[in-house]
Amino acid sequence: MAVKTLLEAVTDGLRTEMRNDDRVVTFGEDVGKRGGVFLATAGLQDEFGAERCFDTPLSECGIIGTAVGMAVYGMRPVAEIQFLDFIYPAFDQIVSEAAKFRYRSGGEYTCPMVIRSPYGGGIRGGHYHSQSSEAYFCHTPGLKVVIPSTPADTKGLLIAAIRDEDPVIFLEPKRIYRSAKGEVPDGEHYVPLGKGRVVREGTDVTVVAYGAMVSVCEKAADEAEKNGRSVEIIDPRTLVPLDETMILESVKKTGRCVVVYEAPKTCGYGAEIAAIVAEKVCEYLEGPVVRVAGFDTPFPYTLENLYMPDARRVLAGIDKTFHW
Amino acid sequence: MAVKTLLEAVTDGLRTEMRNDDRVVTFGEDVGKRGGVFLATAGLQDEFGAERCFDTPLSECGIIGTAVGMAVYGMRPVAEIQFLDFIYPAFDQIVSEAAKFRYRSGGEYTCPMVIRSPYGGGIRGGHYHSQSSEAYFCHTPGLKVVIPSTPADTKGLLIAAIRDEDPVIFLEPKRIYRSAKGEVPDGEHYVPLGKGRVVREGTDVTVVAYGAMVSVCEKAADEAEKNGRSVEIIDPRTLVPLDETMILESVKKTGRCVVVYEAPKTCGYGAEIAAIVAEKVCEYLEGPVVRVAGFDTPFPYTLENLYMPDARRVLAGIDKTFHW
Amino acid sequence: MTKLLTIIEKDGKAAKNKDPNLPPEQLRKLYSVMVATRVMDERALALQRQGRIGFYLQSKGQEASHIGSAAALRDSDWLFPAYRQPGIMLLRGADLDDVVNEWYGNDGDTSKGRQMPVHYSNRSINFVSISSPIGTQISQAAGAAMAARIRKDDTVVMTYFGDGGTSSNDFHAGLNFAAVFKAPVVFVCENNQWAISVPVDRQMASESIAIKADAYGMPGVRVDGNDILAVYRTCKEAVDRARAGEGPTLVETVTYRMGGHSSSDDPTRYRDSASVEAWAQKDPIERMKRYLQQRGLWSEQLENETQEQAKSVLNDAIKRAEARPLPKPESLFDDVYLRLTPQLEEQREELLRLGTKHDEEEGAFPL
Amino acid sequence: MTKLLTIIEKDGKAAKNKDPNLPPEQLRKLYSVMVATRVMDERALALQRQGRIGFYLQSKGQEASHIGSAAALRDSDWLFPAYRQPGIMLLRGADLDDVVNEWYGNDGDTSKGRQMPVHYSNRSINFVSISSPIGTQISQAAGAAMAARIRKDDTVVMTYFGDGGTSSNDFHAGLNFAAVFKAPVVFVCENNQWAISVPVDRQMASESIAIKADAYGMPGVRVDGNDILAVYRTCKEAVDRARAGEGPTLVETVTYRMGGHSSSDDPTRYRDSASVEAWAQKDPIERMKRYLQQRGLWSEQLENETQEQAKSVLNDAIKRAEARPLPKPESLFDDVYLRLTPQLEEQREELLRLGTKHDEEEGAFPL
Ligand SMILES: Cc1ncc(C[n+]2csc(CCOP(=O)(O)OP(=O)(O)O)c2C)c(N)n1
Ligand SMILES: Cc1ncc(C[n+]2csc(CCOP(=O)(O)OP(=O)(O)O)c2C)c(N)n1
Ligand SMILES: [Mg+2]
Ligand SMILES: [Mg+2]
Repeated sequence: MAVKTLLEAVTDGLRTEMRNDDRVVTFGEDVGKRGGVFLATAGLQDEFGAERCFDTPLSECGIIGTAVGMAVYGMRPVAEIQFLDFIYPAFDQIVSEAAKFRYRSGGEYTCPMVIRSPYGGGIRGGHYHSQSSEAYFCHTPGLKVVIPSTPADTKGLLIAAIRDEDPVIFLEPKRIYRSAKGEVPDGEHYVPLGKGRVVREGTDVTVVAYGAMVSVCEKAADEAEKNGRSVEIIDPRTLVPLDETMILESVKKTGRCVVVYEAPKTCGYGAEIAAIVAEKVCEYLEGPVVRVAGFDTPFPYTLENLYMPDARRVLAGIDKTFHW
Repeated sequence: MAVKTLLEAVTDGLRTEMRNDDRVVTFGEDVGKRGGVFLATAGLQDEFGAERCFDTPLSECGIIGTAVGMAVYGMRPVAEIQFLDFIYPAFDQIVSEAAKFRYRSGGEYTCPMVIRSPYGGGIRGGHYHSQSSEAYFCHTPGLKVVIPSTPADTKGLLIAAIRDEDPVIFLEPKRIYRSAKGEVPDGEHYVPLGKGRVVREGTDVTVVAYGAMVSVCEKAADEAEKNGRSVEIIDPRTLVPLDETMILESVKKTGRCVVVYEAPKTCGYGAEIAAIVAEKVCEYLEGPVVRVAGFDTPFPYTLENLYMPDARRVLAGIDKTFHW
Repeated sequence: MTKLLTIIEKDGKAAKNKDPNLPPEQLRKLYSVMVATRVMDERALALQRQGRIGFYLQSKGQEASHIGSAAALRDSDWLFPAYRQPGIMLLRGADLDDVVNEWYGNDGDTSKGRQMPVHYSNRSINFVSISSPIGTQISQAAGAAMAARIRKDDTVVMTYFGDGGTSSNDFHAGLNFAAVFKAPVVFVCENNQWAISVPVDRQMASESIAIKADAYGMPGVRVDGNDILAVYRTCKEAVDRARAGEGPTLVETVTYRMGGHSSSDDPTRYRDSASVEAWAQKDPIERMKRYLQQRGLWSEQLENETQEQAKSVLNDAIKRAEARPLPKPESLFDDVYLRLTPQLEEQREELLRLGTKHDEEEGAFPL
Repeated sequence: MTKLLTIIEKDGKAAKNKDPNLPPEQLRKLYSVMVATRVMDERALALQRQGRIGFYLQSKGQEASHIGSAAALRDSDWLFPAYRQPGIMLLRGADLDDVVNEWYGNDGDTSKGRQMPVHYSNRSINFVSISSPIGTQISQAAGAAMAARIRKDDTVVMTYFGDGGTSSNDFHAGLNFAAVFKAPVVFVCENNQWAISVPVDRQMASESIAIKADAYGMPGVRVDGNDILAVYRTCKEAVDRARAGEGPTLVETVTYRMGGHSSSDDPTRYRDSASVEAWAQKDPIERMKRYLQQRGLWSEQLENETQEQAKSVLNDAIKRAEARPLPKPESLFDDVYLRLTPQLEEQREELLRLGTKHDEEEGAFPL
């Protein structure tokens, strides 16, 4: 056990699996010699050589297209997309190919690969270095979508993603790359996909959040508790497949639900959680299912802090489930 | 007034606006000489010449990238994507460029363009000629998303979309291209974006549906009424911006809501409607908000009819809002 | 203009010093596969016209192009095909039932009825699942070849696409990655002059497709796509170069799409019969036949046997396919992931609870 | 190897018969714009180091390349730039406040503080809003040029991108469309040898970038990007050809990125100083200076005036920019669409009701 940042946990997870399994290779723009723009792959080319950790030309289409070919051929590629905002040139390969290979070939050909990408706001990256587009991938059958919020989960989930037999979109909350610190088990560490985490137990209201929003919700929960409201926070960790039971059981208990996400509100992943709650446990609800999300605008630069959901907005959301 | 099919209404709308405004041009794969694979642009090259209605190379990226450039320059391009399943090579130009030009330039440069594309199942098109991915576009601020379900709305909404100052994704339910017939006003016909349509009035349950699902819901409603249940069907017509009021008022009246869509259930557009209902009128709900949707699988071929929501499944959904 | 390699001359003689001198049995095999492919294409289109299958897409006129190129590979080599190379499955000895069951999307279909006809998948012959989106297989083939190189396998990868496919994002990315990483892959572009209704001179302004190789720093070759010996020889050199670690090659086979784009297309809307007739004179099967005659390897009897054999095995396969049931309703939920997710299990139960009769479609496939 | 056009020789003389013979006042103007651009780049980076602006990205070493090319245009022509051509705004006489306000994202920023520094938009000079995604402007420029042709305007469009940008989907689509539709566009690829940490020989295996033009059937030209006369002459020919209806051209300017990729980059992680020093010897401003000296158009005094002038106007602009307020909170919701949707109105009310103080960030921009 050593204390690591979330970013270091990414590197640790990659290194661990690359040592375990020589089918694992990692690549992307600036991933090799430079070690990535965030340095998530720093040191890997030195340890594993330029055949297993390398730089690619500037084409997300090529990065993912070749990764799909490698996976179909029998390797375990881990492709990095430098910023999630830049994944769209590869969108066709992801939704039309990676996601569908197993189904369309009746299981003859599969696509076990991981696409890692830093996502979300909070680094003054403005319009094109801040977006959260997890919902696009969650709406694409055949893909799994994972978002960690702690260093330990980051390592454990990344290893699980690399070992998974299906394509996994692994999104890293870059805002807390360095601010999130915690104990990370050395060597083997496996956190199964599809299992949520109760961040803190509570009785009055359930708050569902993932990625960088978890710590924001913890701040809000501290505040709420000062006003005598006990908040249960749930981090699903895996958006697809979702650990519905954990969320539904919690809402049955609390009767209230707030969903928090950075992405634009309309059709964001939080809409899915709200819909599940409204469909499956509406009889337990004592108030509206409230969404606290990014606004339905492109991502700004100067006014970033107003765009991002913060503790104040989460608190207001919690209040709304009590008086409406 | 003449009776036209939904497909003929598309051609009529295009022809009308091309006559009105010489900034309007239309192009895409097989759009010119052949008149489109569905013949939506048949006759337009003859009438307006190859400069205003033309064939392009096989690149959706090029079709939309050049359309964006034309729009920014001051024209009114209407780009056809042959099947919505093939729009992804252009996804970057749509979500990173068309959707963001006005915002990122502080309003200096805008992108008034329309992307037309046939979408949805029901033509035995299998895996790659059947998908409904409207939710991706609805989750992208800066885009408007329109889906007609009748010939008259098709013409009126298409004309409104072409005249709109912002980029519009105009999705045509190809399953009913020829089966949907109805009176279509000649010449000028304008149906404003952002206004829904009450397909039929009812008092016991609100069913929200769009595109090819509207007629499926009408069938289901006829059945339901035999069992003495009065069904109100609402077709939002414009998914973004949504006519929330019409839906909320209806649910306040009926106390029950079923949302029907073809796309995969998880994170589909219906999740947004369910979430809005759960957030804004939950106190009026007498039952769960039920979603009847495509399954969370890629689109099949042989078993297409089992995949597509049909009247039976809608009826079951309606029942569920009564006994659960 | 990049020059065009041709070997079989009008009279059926091979241009001197160019004949790859294939052994008689291989020549006969290539010929019989071409014939069987033509027989299959004609029969399948008839089945579609009779409403017995939903869709079909022919390779008529392109038999030399796709069969001659694939013949340059070893069975252990991988293929990332498009949808217009059915002869490759016959060449590699795939089970004919695998081919025919796919048209019917029945429970014997390797892809379990998930795709439209002609989107084959056949792992037993390293024939990777075909998808509809144009070009996506190109960068995948580059990636598989990069993998083979990293793994030190001596696999060579061959991928196919059309003249229209050269405009795709994946053509650009795939050729660039393959060249930068010296991947053992051969890119075969079957230039059949049309992308549905768009002629190649509206698809691109370049003097040829082969010249596009210069943009990536790899060899580009233009070959008469109706001359199976020329195609074979060109691709054999490219395959050998790839296997020797010398990197990728772009091969342009100049041929012609003799039929409509697919069973739903009416080419008279956009092309006149003149060029079709002109190309009919260059039929690749006739061409090969004349060469065999020259070499004394062809006979009326052989011809009839080949034809009859092809028809009868196909007939039997069709009978068997039509006797098979459709995939089970619950199979709808398989293969989305290795295992069903809780959500899929729930949806599966829901469907089975409701029962699996259902309404009909209203639409029709246009192309 | 496509040969490289050079005009200004070591000693500052122009190779004979190659000098475009620009009038003295134009030469002086080009020089002063180059100097002012360098001054601006140095000062802006300093502001970033002082924490006064959040990010910056220099064009140091590429002044001849982007200023010389844009100089070949008329003011009515359109530009679809990347993020490394700041000199164009000075050349076209943009209001310096527009440039500086953008760094601060204040309420005077033409893009209202929505983008990171150096993502300028300036309609007053037909300078189209810059976006971060690499390459997207290339197909847009082709489209704008197609539009100009359809409208029968005599506008020419020029677009910029880097060596890395040649790998993008839009490079492939944009050049192909431009060639097929004979669009009046000039594609200027500033080959500065690096895409962040990736050298051009890992970006592509082709002998040059110019040769990629062959894949599209348009002329491709390679020019010394540190020689402003050579760049100007090459681009002028391309612009004239475009205006005459003869279609697009790809121009490769061979230059070097003297600084890090951006204010967040540390190039010592991936490149040695040797090549940087070698290129420092080829500084485009020094090069132009020697030419001016040869022509007797340069003087110590002119140099000082130019430098001082550039510094002082910049200083004043910075003072004004730092005095300006940030955009209003409610402006967050403007320009998503022409009008606020009901959803945006509701969200706007929500934000204003809550008040607009807020928590801080934790993260840092890496590049
Ligand atoms: C990305 C994409 N866009 C459009 C289509 C529709 N489409 C199917 S085949 C085809 C033409 C392909 O032409 P070419 O690549 O020359 O292959 P050919 O059919 O001639 O063998 C088109 C446009 C598609 N399948 N994929
Ligand atoms: C689609 C996309 N992928 C990745 C990035 C991240 N990125 C920003 S600049 C850059 C390198 C660009 O190199 P080049 O095109 O040569 O331009 P230069 O910076 O050298 O002027 C990269 C990879 C991006 N902005 N867009
Ligand atoms: Mg073709
Ligand atoms: Mg560069």
